[in-house]
Amino acid sequence: MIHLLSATVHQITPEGIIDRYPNSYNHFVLPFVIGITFILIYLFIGLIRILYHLSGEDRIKLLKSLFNPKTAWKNIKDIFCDCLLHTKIWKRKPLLGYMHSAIAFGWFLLIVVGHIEVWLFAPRHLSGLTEGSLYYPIFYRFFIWINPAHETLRGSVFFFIMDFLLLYVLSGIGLAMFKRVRSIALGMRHTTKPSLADRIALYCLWLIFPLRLLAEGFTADLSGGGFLTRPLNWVFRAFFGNELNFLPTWWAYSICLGLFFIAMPFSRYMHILTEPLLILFRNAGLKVRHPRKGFAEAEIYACSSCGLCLDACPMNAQKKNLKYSSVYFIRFLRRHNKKKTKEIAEKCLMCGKCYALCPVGVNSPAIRRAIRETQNNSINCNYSYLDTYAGKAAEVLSDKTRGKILYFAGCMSHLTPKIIKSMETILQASGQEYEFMDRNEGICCGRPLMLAGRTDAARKTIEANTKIIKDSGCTILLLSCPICLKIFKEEYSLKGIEVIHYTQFIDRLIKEGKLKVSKSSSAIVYHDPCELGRGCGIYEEPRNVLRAVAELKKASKEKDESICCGYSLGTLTLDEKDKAKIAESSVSSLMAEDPEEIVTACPMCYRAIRSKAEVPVKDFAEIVCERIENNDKN
Amino acid sequence: MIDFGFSVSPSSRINLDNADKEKFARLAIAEPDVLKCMACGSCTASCTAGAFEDTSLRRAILSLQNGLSDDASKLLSHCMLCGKCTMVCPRGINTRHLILSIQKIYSL
Amino acid sequence: MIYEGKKKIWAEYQKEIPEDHYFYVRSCIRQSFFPASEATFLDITRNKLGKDIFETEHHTTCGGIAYHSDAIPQETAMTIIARQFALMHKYGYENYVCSCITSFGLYCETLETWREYPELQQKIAENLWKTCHLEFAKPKFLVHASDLIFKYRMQIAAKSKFKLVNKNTGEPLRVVEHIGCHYSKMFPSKGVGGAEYPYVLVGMVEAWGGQIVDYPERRHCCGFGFRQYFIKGNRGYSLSNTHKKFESMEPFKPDMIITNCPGCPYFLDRWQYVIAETEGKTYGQDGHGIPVFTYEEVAGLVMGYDPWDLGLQTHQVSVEPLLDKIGIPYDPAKKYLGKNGKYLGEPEKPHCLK
Amino acid sequence: MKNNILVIGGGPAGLEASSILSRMGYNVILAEKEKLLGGHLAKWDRLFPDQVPAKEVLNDMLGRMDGVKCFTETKVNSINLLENSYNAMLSNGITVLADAVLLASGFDLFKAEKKEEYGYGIYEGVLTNADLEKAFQEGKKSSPAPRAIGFVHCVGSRDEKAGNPACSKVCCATAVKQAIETKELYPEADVYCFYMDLRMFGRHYEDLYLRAQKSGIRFIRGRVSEVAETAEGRLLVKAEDTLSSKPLKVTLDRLVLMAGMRPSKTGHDVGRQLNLSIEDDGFFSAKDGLQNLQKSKLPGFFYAGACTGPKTLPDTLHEARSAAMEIDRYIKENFRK
Repeated sequence: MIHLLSATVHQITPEGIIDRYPNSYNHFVLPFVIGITFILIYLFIGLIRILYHLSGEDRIKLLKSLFNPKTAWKNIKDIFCDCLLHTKIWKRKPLLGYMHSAIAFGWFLLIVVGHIEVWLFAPRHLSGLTEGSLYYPIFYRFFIWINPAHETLRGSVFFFIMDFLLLYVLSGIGLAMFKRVRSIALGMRHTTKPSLADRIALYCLWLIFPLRLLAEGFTADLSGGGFLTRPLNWVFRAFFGNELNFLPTWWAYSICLGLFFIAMPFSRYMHILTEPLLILFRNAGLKVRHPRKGFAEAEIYACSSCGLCLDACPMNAQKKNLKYSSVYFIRFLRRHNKKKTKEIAEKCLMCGKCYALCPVGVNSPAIRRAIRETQNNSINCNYSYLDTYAGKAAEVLSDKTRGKILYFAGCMSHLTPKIIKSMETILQASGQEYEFMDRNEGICCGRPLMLAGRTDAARKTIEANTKIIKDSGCTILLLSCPICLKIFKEEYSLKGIEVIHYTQFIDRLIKEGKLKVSKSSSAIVYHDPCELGRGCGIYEEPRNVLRAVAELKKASKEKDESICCGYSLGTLTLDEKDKAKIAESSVSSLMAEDPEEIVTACPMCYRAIRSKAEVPVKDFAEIVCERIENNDKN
Repeated sequence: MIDFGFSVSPSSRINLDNADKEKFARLAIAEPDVLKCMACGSCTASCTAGAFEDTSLRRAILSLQNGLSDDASKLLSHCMLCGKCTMVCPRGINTRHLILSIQKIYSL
Repeated sequence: MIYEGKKKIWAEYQKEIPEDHYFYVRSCIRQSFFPASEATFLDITRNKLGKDIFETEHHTTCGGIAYHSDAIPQETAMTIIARQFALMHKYGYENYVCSCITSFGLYCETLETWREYPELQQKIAENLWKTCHLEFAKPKFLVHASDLIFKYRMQIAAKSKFKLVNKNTGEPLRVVEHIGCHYSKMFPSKGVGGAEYPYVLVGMVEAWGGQIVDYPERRHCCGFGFRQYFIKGNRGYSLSNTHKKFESMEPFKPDMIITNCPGCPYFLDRWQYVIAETEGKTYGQDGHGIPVFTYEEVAGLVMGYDPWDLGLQTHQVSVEPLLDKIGIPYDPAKKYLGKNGKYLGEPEKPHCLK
Repeated sequence: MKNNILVIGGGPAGLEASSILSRMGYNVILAEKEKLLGGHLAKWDRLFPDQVPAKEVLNDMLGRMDGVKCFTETKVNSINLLENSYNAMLSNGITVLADAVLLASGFDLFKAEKKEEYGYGIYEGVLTNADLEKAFQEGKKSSPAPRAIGFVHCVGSRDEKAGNPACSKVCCATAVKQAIETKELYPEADVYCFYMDLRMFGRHYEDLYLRAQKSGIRFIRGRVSEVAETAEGRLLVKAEDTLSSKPLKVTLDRLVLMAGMRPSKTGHDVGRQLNLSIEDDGFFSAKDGLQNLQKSKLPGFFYAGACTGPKTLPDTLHEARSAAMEIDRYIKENFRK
């Protein structure tokens, strides 16, 4: 049968471009058609499900965002940059970025250019299902017959472009295969262990493009071809003679595509299709409300299981704890394994590095918090005392604080009196008028409760603190603890009051000339606290100040790649030994350039790093304090 | 019944035979650190909520061991989970998870 | 329970109790609550056993109740005691036997204090001379009346008509013994058998055929505690003590309780009614209480005294089931007749305690 | 001519000192009142903090005893100081003329029955630390397994009424060790330790405590006040949980009393004859408590081990070794000029 078909092909030489088959159909397209139909239906149902699980409020938000030109433009830009070009990966690991963009963008262009080609040369095959528009552009080179004599320049350009794109994709695939063998070469220390569906999809993906090359190479003498396919055709002819039996390669190509699409929903490759949705959701300002449904579902399927979070996760200080990384967390979520997801959700330090480095931007800390919320939000508490205290405290502060700075040290800073003392010295030296909000006692900011998933309880502490701060009449709320800062910025509504971290504040004092500091020659390194850096995006202000007081060295991982000190309040179940290991790895990163001192700007980090570092560890305010030039001298 | 103007007063004695050991065992599985407390009192001394209300993890643990779970719940009901006790505990007890675990297991 | 172990301890707390010639002083409370007990003591020792027990109407209270209620200072109490001792000396006796445990404890305490602080003794002697013109003296031997009955327990057993045995089963009766706190808890060496396992009542019960039950709260106070009872606001505390003891002895199913203190039999007996009334709980069989006796009453019963002559009709907890158990005959019709045969009237029967 | 040295007591101190002195070339005569050498060590099963079998330690010591003349079941009937040597008459009829004497009479365990309220010898379930070690040695396991077991620290220690206001030093660690071993033997049982202060002063001791806690042993700060028997024949134990300021009771099947260290009677018998000074606590008084722990006020008369107060086994062995050196120095200075 196959032989007969190929024989007939050679008997007639067409005039111009004609269909080799009157119906433009061959059985080999079936696997592809089944696959693409399956995935389209699956996607449709999935989309409906996710939208259904969104809250009404969120659905309206989403709808509005789609018609808002600003967000619409951002959506397009993000989808283009994140889903196709993978600029985020490019920035950190160029080779890995090239690999991803080659496969994604290359494939995308192959589809787009392929369709344009069909639209230009055989437009009727795009007009309706009857003419095979579902599969025709994919297998165009099989169904078309072009007499080389009638080849136009326009046609040749497409031949070239298509072959070039195929080569582009193949280069990506080549790298991907190499990565499987030697991941470190592409800058990854840890890679994920693929599941069965992952493997099927992966091998299909690997095979699709080489098979396409083979198939198009076989038919290049009939359909025409570019710099890749045509020489390949000559080679085949040289080896196999004129009687080319090319149908099996087209079958294989179609089967791989079909299998890939069928395996897709069960594999990591679902991210290709989900990521755009996630981008829309994110740009619409939606938040994770349920740990598995709605937005979370979009996040879960958007995870590409690339494993970049394995290298990012501070848990990788011990191999046994790698299992708590986001990629596995998401995998267990996908499988509805409640026991495992709960365990991982509670273990996580919530340092946010996986989120910061995730090429897709899966906010797994938010999902972890949502899981904790289901566990812990219903715990009863008795916070009636907060109101009583807030009332009293507000009364005490209200007169004397009007128009001044209100300094809130927070719970933890009371275990590091150095920070408080240094802050007061700085405030006094720079002539600032301030009141101390929690000198003797105070209410927790609510961040620890929030991190533990006790949202309702956190709201109560937020309410009480808000009353004190608002009633005080202060204009600036000065914080020395980044844990507090994060929640004050995110969850408090303090209109008219500037919430500022002491790193920012001191930077401003120096810039405004209110605080004079001298520079010493000692080499220091700065540890970015998670809540301050990744949490609030404050990286430069502390560095500005530190450069003014000492020689600032670099850590091997810093800014948004900074390694958590291990003692984060984010974790609920990580034990002391594991915390200590993480602290060690954090310190070893800080010691990359042999600094003489380590500086940080968080009471938790301060205590954690101090317990492991062999060089002196100082708080940010403390080191500034040491370098204050006495104003009286001038 | 005659009202004599006085009656048998309840005993303040702890009866360990009546302590719910099964529940405590569940707690020890959820957070084994509960067994490590050496009653130094650092947690109580540093407690943020303790400035306002009677709050003590040490005594809560003790109350649970003594089968007085209501007392324990009361002693933790004001906790804001701030984590100071985790920082100061010399035995490295994961106090926040312990508190959450107590609150969950003994609220049933 | 290793009985040999207890015997070892008893062997360490031997107390010298002279056989005869005693100066006897009564107890304020017992004279009122259990007058028949003291009468029985004198009858048994003098008439049945032929001992020389001297008594004088000139003796007074020892001052113990006032002392323990903080109503009089120690020196006053000591002077009262010195007068008692002086009376003994005046009548030519060296051995002092008292009916009351509070007194016994206070005598021990006073003698010990005088030994430790001779100057105080000197002062008391002077007080005594100033107030009473009596010559100061100290007893050679101080014993409690229960020590004496303990001493004579075998003589009493030899003359007994009944044994502390259940006549239906032949099993010894299960007896709870309760000694007054001030008998040996303050000075273990002054009591027969010490404080931890006092032997004074155990010895009697064993000699008379009964079996002692050791229950966890056996050391506990009956709850009298002076102030705890005298002030109504504290009475719940007194009651709770008794309640605790009964809760503890309940699983051992005792047939009876024997005591050697004025307050204990009273409170162990009367509080059973209050507990029944307020808590709805009784500790004996079939809604009965557990009968509580003084050691003289028990001695009287085994020697065949008429129960009504022993004053058992004044008990709150009815004693008849126990009398039936032992097989002691009694005439129910005579229960509420006085010594002169006149009808005394009957108390109202509580519905909660049979 | 070899100098004679008399060692009184064949426990760890006596054995260790004898073997060293013998190797130094002295003629060592050791008198032990018991049938077997080893003292209390021979009656112990395992040793804190690492649970080393006592038998191994003892066998090591006994293996070095060649050359020492050991008389067991032998007491010192009389001893007196001659001009510069000691004349001792042993109960086996032998007279020893010794140039130096080492008293290594150790300690007696506090007689637990003296704490009447604990009911030792009265209630079946009440036993002492030594009884428990004996049971461990014999490999006895009760059936049915006890449901609850308590350990009382400071029995006859830190107790003026019991005649000993001082700490016996080893009981806390022993109690924790025994509690762990008991818990290992009966994993289902509730194990309680009643302590006043936990004196886990030595290296690894705190680890032992933590291990005990982690295995679920409950530490109750409070001295047991009294013990009674329930109707089922179990033990009703009362104490105050001083950490919660509440009285407490619990029903147990076994109560192990950590009998403390009291001066040995044998030691006193020797000391009396030589008029050696004894302190208020009943233990011998060393020449001074810092530099001359091994010396007595008499020339040529030395101490090692628990005769000068409660000691751990390593303490005792160190003292035995330094006593041997002190004796050697004394002999060299006085007899070999």
